[in-house]
This record gives sequence, C-alpha cells and structure tokens, in this order.
Amino acid sequence: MRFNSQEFLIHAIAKLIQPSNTIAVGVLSPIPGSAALLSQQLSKQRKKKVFILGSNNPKFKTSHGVEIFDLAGQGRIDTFFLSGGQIDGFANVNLTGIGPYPKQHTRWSGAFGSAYLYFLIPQVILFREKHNREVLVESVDFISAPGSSSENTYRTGGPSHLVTNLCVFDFNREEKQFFLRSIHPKHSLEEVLDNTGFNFSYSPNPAITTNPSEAVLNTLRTEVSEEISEIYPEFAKNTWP
Amino acid sequence: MRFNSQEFLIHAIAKLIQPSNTIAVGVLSPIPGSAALLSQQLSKQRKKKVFILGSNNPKFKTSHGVEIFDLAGQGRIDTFFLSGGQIDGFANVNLTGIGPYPKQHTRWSGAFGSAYLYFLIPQVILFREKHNREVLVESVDFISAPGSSSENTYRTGGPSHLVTNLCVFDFNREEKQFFLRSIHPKHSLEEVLDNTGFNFSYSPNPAITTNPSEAVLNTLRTEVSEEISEIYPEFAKNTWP
Amino acid sequence: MIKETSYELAKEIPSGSKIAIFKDSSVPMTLGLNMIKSGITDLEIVTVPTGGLLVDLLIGSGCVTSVETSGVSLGEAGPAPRFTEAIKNGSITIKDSTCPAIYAGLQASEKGNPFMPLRGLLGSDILTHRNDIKEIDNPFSPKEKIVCLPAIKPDFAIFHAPLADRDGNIYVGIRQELRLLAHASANTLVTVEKVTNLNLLSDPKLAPGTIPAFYVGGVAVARGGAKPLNLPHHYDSDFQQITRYAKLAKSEEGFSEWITQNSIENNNANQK
Amino acid sequence: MIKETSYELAKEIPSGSKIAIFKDSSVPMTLGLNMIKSGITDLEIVTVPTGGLLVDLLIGSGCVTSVETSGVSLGEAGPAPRFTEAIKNGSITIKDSTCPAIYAGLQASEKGNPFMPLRGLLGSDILTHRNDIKEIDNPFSPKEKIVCLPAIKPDFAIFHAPLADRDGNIYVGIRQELRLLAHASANTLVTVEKVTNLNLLSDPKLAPGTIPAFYVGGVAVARGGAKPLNLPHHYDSDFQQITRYAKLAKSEEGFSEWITQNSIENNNANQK
Repeated sequence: MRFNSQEFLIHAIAKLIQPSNTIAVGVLSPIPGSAALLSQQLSKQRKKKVFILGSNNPKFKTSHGVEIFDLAGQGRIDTFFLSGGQIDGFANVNLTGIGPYPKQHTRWSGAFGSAYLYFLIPQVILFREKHNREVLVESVDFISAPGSSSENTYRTGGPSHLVTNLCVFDFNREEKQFFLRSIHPKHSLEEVLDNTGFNFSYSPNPAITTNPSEAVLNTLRTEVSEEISEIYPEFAKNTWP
Repeated sequence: MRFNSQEFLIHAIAKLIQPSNTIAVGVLSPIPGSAALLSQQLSKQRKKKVFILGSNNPKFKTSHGVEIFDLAGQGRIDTFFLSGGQIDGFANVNLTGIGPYPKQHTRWSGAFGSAYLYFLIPQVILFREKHNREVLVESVDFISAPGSSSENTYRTGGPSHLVTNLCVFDFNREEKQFFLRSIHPKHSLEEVLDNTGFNFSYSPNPAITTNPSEAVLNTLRTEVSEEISEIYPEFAKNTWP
Repeated sequence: MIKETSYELAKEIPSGSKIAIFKDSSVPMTLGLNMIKSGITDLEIVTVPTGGLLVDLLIGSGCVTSVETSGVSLGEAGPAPRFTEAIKNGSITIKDSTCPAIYAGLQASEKGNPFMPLRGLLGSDILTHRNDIKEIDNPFSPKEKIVCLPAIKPDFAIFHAPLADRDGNIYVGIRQELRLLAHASANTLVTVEKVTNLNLLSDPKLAPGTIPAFYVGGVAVARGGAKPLNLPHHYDSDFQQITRYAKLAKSEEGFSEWITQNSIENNNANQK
Repeated sequence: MIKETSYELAKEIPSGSKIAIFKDSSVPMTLGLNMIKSGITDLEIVTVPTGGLLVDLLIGSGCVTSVETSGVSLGEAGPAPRFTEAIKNGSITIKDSTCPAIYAGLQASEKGNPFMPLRGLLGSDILTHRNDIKEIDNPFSPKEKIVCLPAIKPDFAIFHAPLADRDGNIYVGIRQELRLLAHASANTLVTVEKVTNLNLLSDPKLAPGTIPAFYVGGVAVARGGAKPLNLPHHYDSDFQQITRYAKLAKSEEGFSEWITQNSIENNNANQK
C-alpha cells in the first residue's frame, strides 16, 4: 500500500509514543497531533488520554489554559512534542531567534511553553521535518529551553528523540548526545551526516525506519484523519485529499 | 423609639465602618453582617460592596472559597470582623484554645482565616458581646492571629476597634494599646474596668455610644432584617420577632 | 468508572490515605458512612479549609490519625464534639492552619510546585507549631520575611455532586473549589445524585461547571448523599438532625447511638 | 457601568497603562481598534500567555512600548510581521517568557503574593535576560535552585465576551482564564455581543461561567467585537482576512492600508 511522507512520519512518531498513557500536543503540530491520535486508536483498550492545545473538542481540550502546565507539573503527562528554529547536538532548542539579543535579525514567535514543559514531561520528542545544517546546528544561538540541566535543577523530563524527514535519533541523557536510531527508507547515512550540523553517534549499519502497515494506514485515513481535520483542516486536506 | 441590644450593637458597628467601600463578613457573624448591610443601606449612592461568607445569595457571595483571601491580598477589602475566645490588650486573638498545645483542655474550632486576614485588611473590627475577664485577658494563651507585627512583616491591615456589650475601644497601632472610645448607655467606666482583664487608656469622662435613630431602626427592621434573615434565619427571628 | 454502590467506592480508599474534604455543599456523607462501615483507619484528613459533621464522624469512629485544618465546628449547631474530645485526649494529631494556607498548599500541589508563599501567619502560634512551614526572605524585598507553605498532596479528594455522566465527568456548578481538590489530589472519588447519558463537557452551558473525568477515579450514585447536610438546588441542611448530633455526640455513648441509627445498611436502596 | 460605545470604553485607558490580553476566543478587536483611534501610546502589553493579531496591530500602530510574552504569532497564518519588525529595529522592549511563567505571575497577583515559584526556566537564555526573575534555594529541598517570578499586575484586563448583564456581570462560559485576568488586574474593561436584563449570577446554569461585576470597571456592546478572530458558538475566525493581514503587514505601507480599511468609523453602528 502506498503512503505519503506525512503518513510515514505520523507512524514513525506514533511508534515512539506507544508506551505512553497521556500525551499532550502543542499548537501548530498536525503531524505530532496525528501521531498521538493514531497511538490512541491503536491502543483503545488502554484508554490513552490525548490533550491537543487549540482543539475545541471537549475530548481533547483542557478546562483552562494553565491546566496543561499544571498537569505537567503534577507529573500527569507522559509525552509532549517540541520543535525548534534551531536544535543543537545537546538537544537545546531555540524558538526565539538568531543574532544578538534582543534586537535579533531573525526573530521567531517565542519560547511558548518549552522552557517549562521540557523540564517536566518525561518523554519530549523533538520534531522538525526540515533536516539541514541551518536547523540542526552545533550550538543554538539562543537557548529557549535547554536539553539538559545541572544537578541542582529539578528535572523529571527532557528530550527522548528527534524525528526529521531523514531519520530518527534517540537522545542519550547521560552522554548528552544524539544516537542515530533509524534512517528513513531511500535515505542514507551519508545524507544524514551531510545535513546534520552537530555530532552524533551511530552504528555503521543503521536500522531503517519501519513503514506503516496497511492496518495503520487504514486507521490513519479513517479515524485519525477525521479527528485531526477538526483541528487542522488544511493539513488534513493536503494529506488525505 | 425603643430598640434591643442587637440593634444597638449593629448600629454601633455600622458607624465604625461607614467610610469603607468593601466590607467582608466571616461565618457565624450575624451582628457584624447586619452592620455591613445597614452601612450599605445607609450609603446607597456610594455602591458599597458587601461579601458575606456562607451566604448563597449571589449579591453577597464570592465565586470561589479562596476568593475572599485573594481579594484581601489584592487590597480590595477595606473592612473585616474577627472575634476571639480570648482577646488581649495587644489585640492578639485566640480562636484556638487554652492550655498546653496541642492537648488543650479548652479547644475551640480553630483560627479560620484570621491568621491571614488580620494582616491584610486595613480595618479589622474585633467583636465579642461577652465582655468579661475570661474573654478580655491580659495575654492570650495562644496567638491565633497577632494584633501587631515586627517591621520585617508585610502588614497592611490590623485591628481598628473592639466592640463589646459594654463599650467601644479604638486600637492604637503605634502604642499597641486599646483606648476607650465610648461606653454604651446605662454602663459605667467602673463596670468596664472591672470586667476588662487588660490595661487600656481612657479619658476620665468617656463618651457615650450613640443610640440608633428612628430612621436607622426603620432601615434595620425592613431591608436589613429581610436580607440577613436569608443567611441567619434564627438570629433574625430572635432580633425582630 | 461508575461503581455499583458507594460502599464499593469507599473500599477504593486504603487505610492510611490522606483525604481532602471540602467544607460545605458537597460533603460526601453517604460515602463517609460507608468508609466507616468498611473499617478504614489511619486517615489523614485535610479540611478545605474547614471541617464539620463528616470530619467529626470519622474522628469519632476512630478512622482518623491526623487533621490539617483551619477549624472544625458544626457551624450554628456549635462545636464539633468528637474533634474537641480527640484533641483533648491526644488521640489525633492536629495540624492547625489558616484558611488561605490550606488553599495555597493545595494550589501548590495543583501546579506541581513544591511550595507557595503567603503573607500572614508570622508571629502566630500556628506558625510556632508548624515545623513543616518555612520562613524565607522575600527575594523581591529582602527585608521582608515571608512564609512558604509546603504543597498539600492528598491521595484522594472525595465529594458529593449533583450529576455525573457515563464517562465520569462531574458537574459541580458553582462549586469551583472542587476543581482545585481534584487537581491537587492524586485521585478523586465522587458520589452523585444521578448519572446522565449526556456528555457534560459537550454542553456549553454545563461545561464551565464540569470537572473532566481525567481526574476522576470512580463515581457512584448516592441519592441524598450529602444529607443531613445540604446540596444547593437539591436539598437544604437538616438543622434539627445536626443539632441532635451535636447533643448526642458530646458523649461516646450518644455518638454510638447516632452512628447506629444512621449507619449504612447494605440493603438500603436510597443510600447505596 | 454600561458605556454607550466601545470608543468611550477605549478612552478609559490612559497611555502608559499595562494591559493584559488573553490569547484567543475573546480578543477585543473592536476595542483595540478604538484604542488605536484614540491615539493611545506607551502601552505595556502582557500576552496571556501568547499574542496574535491584536498585539501585532497595536505594535504596528505605535501604541506599544513593551511586550511581556511567551510568543507572538498569527498562528496558522504565520509570523506576526509588526512584532517581528519591532524587535529587529528595537522599537519595543521585549520581555521573553514562557507560558506557565506568565500564568504564574498573574496568579501571584491574583493572590496578592509578591511572587510565585516555578520549576523550569533554569539554564535557559530567557532567564539570562530577565533580571526581574529571581533564583532561590528551594526552602524544602535546599540543593535545588528554583525560580521565583514576580507578580504581574496589569492596570487593565481587556477582553470580548458573549454577554453582560446590566449590573456588569460578564458571562465568559468555558473561558475561565478571563477570570484570572480580571482578578490579577486592577481594572477590567469588557466588550460584549449583547447585554441582558437577566442577572447572570442568579441563574445557576450561567453563574459558573460568570465573572462578577465587582472586578469590572466598564462594559460596552460591540457586535462582532472579536472579528476577524473567533468567538466560540458565535462566529469562526476569518482565516482569509487574517492571511491577508499577514501578507499586507509585512510592509509598513501594507499595514497602513489594512488599518485604513479596518479602522473604526464613528458612525459604524455595527462596530460602535
């Protein structure tokens, strides 16, 4: 069965979050959002909870804007997603901008909840489709949220993986380094090395990211596409025209 | 026009709180509650706000149990009332009990909000009908809420007056002492001195507490009695049979 | 999610649990009587922020080891006799507090914060006897001392509400305080007057007064489950009954008499 | 309490005020355009916790001197062009924050607390550039550093809501965040779709979603007052209009064009 790149990435992420019971998804995150919904569909007997910020569906929304942060603080959220204008080899995330602060020549929206949630949600998956040396840098220009913390910082959460259009990395928190978990089909280790601005560890023969099965694709194209289209109609239209 | 002792005390308190814009009344306080309502009736053009804890009338209740404390913290409450199992000459209040703590031989309910509100509401009126040496003591056995604080304590509020069935005291915050403001008609300075366990200052010819006017009594017996009877039906029945 | 009986719900609570109980209009009397029946012991009660009849009943029944409270009384019916007696004879540990401090401790827990600062308390004997409360210099005004209250993290919030739906969403209406209890507690168990097939969160008029099922570990129907206390828009307090309790419970014998008369029978359909 | 026009309401806000604006579903667009029309300047904006179209409009119109925010963007329509430009050329002061820190600052103000502790932030460059945020030793775990956020005390909360009553009570439904804005701010000004003669607090179904008039300094009717943004159960966002803004506002000329086309006319009954 054929599938498109969005479907592939949704499935790749859904596999990573399968063990988790409570998943929160930030704003403007259609692929992580779809992955959370897919993961929920694939484990219906477990009654997984998914919170999607920006959804008006009572099934997915919280009662108060502060609630998602409170839930994270209480330890009730297992998984969250972050992106970054820049992401570096220490899993530091820059959502703020580039250039001398504050008059940065490139300015993005801002840190949103990252400078809190990254500390408190056990599994934070970094997701950025665009895999190149502008995004994946040796060292970010501005740390909106740090990938690791010193011992005197209360930190129950942090980066677990980085997913791009080329590959999946694991993040090793002890060594503060990414490890290449798998390369997507049709891409090569060379391509990943060429396009990554930071050092990472890898085995000489990396695994290949699994393709979605027919059953998964069916679920995606029915239940998931219906649910996500309420929140991201444009995305749903483009992905499942 | 004749009146009863409750009406007299309600009026005495209402006079003290006349300048205040926002008055809060704690639980089990029918006389202060009536005084707040009377004060509101007597200054209708000023749109005085009265909060009465325990009332289910939306006019008088807050939206949340914590709100009255938040409002006090924000500085939005001008006046509040406290009572005490014991009250001493420094305006310390004991709502907790008598005897070695914690196994006190006399145990009252507890401090309720006093250990916070006493610090933050500018005008706190102490009210206790029973004026004797058991209640008005030299020094309380347990400070549920202190009448004054050291310089390193944030304190925008505190005791302003003490009203009993015999008299009205002002509290002088600088000197940390009560001053006899007025004695109720038919009572004497001697009686007050005999029945007070703490030292207070007074003039040799103390003023006499004013009686309620006919207009005031009319307001009390119509609007106020009606409003307070929703909250304290037994009190209203006894006061205005 | 929906249990058959409130006794079944009561049995979800292990002895030794820390329990949050809100002061009024939602007191789970039937559930509490079922907890007594289940033989529960060593409860740590947190009253939010004060306590009354149910707390006195649990103490009198020997279910309680400690109470954190701003005050326990029967309101207009007078002092809480079993509470007072337990303090005098030292059979429970008392953690005296003040209303906003209890709220602040729960709000700290709601945020997952280790503590919450609060004005007040300094110079009171409440603070003297609470070694778990810390004083620090206000970092924004270093000449000022300020109190930091540790987060209060109950194992269970228990309350009675008018309505639940099949999913376990709970309608509490204007009793928004119950939301704080649910957020701050690890688990929330609720008795309700009835269960509706409607989804409460899907109705825009009911959603603002609804606690999502995410926080709720179990629900049981208990008609009249707050009696003899009140449930607004459903029934008023039975002042006579409470006054009768206040008199009887002055002695252990009288208390036992009241408990026997009011204990939960397995086959009492109205209080199941 | 009820003003004749939202322009009159806008004029209640002096230049130099600190203003809290909630992120969505309640953005007072008509009021904001009236503020621009009134020639207001030197506003300190606090976005709760993020900002969008209205913040970009106020910045582009030269009304703003500083923004405390967790992020400003036009959502799916892309970056906020006037915000981005103002940062680059240094015409506004930016106080970068993170969502829960903005909430915590407001919650501190709501409680009348000087600060609120919060996990996170340590080791971020956000903290590096925020000298007003303090680090202390957690008094309950002294080896842990924890951040203390100063209370955020806006002079005004402004928002748009579906309904007010004659007394100035405001129905916000599930937008409970607006309650926090009202509590934390010294004054609250609200535009509404309509005013009802009913008392909102007296209706037990509406009371849980109602902010009491006590917090509200002024109300004006502004039909469609959140457009082109949405008001749930009333109207959806006009994505085309927002996209058009996103494109035009990339240049100052385009921005002026949009403003001219959308400015408030005195005699425009629909937007009065």
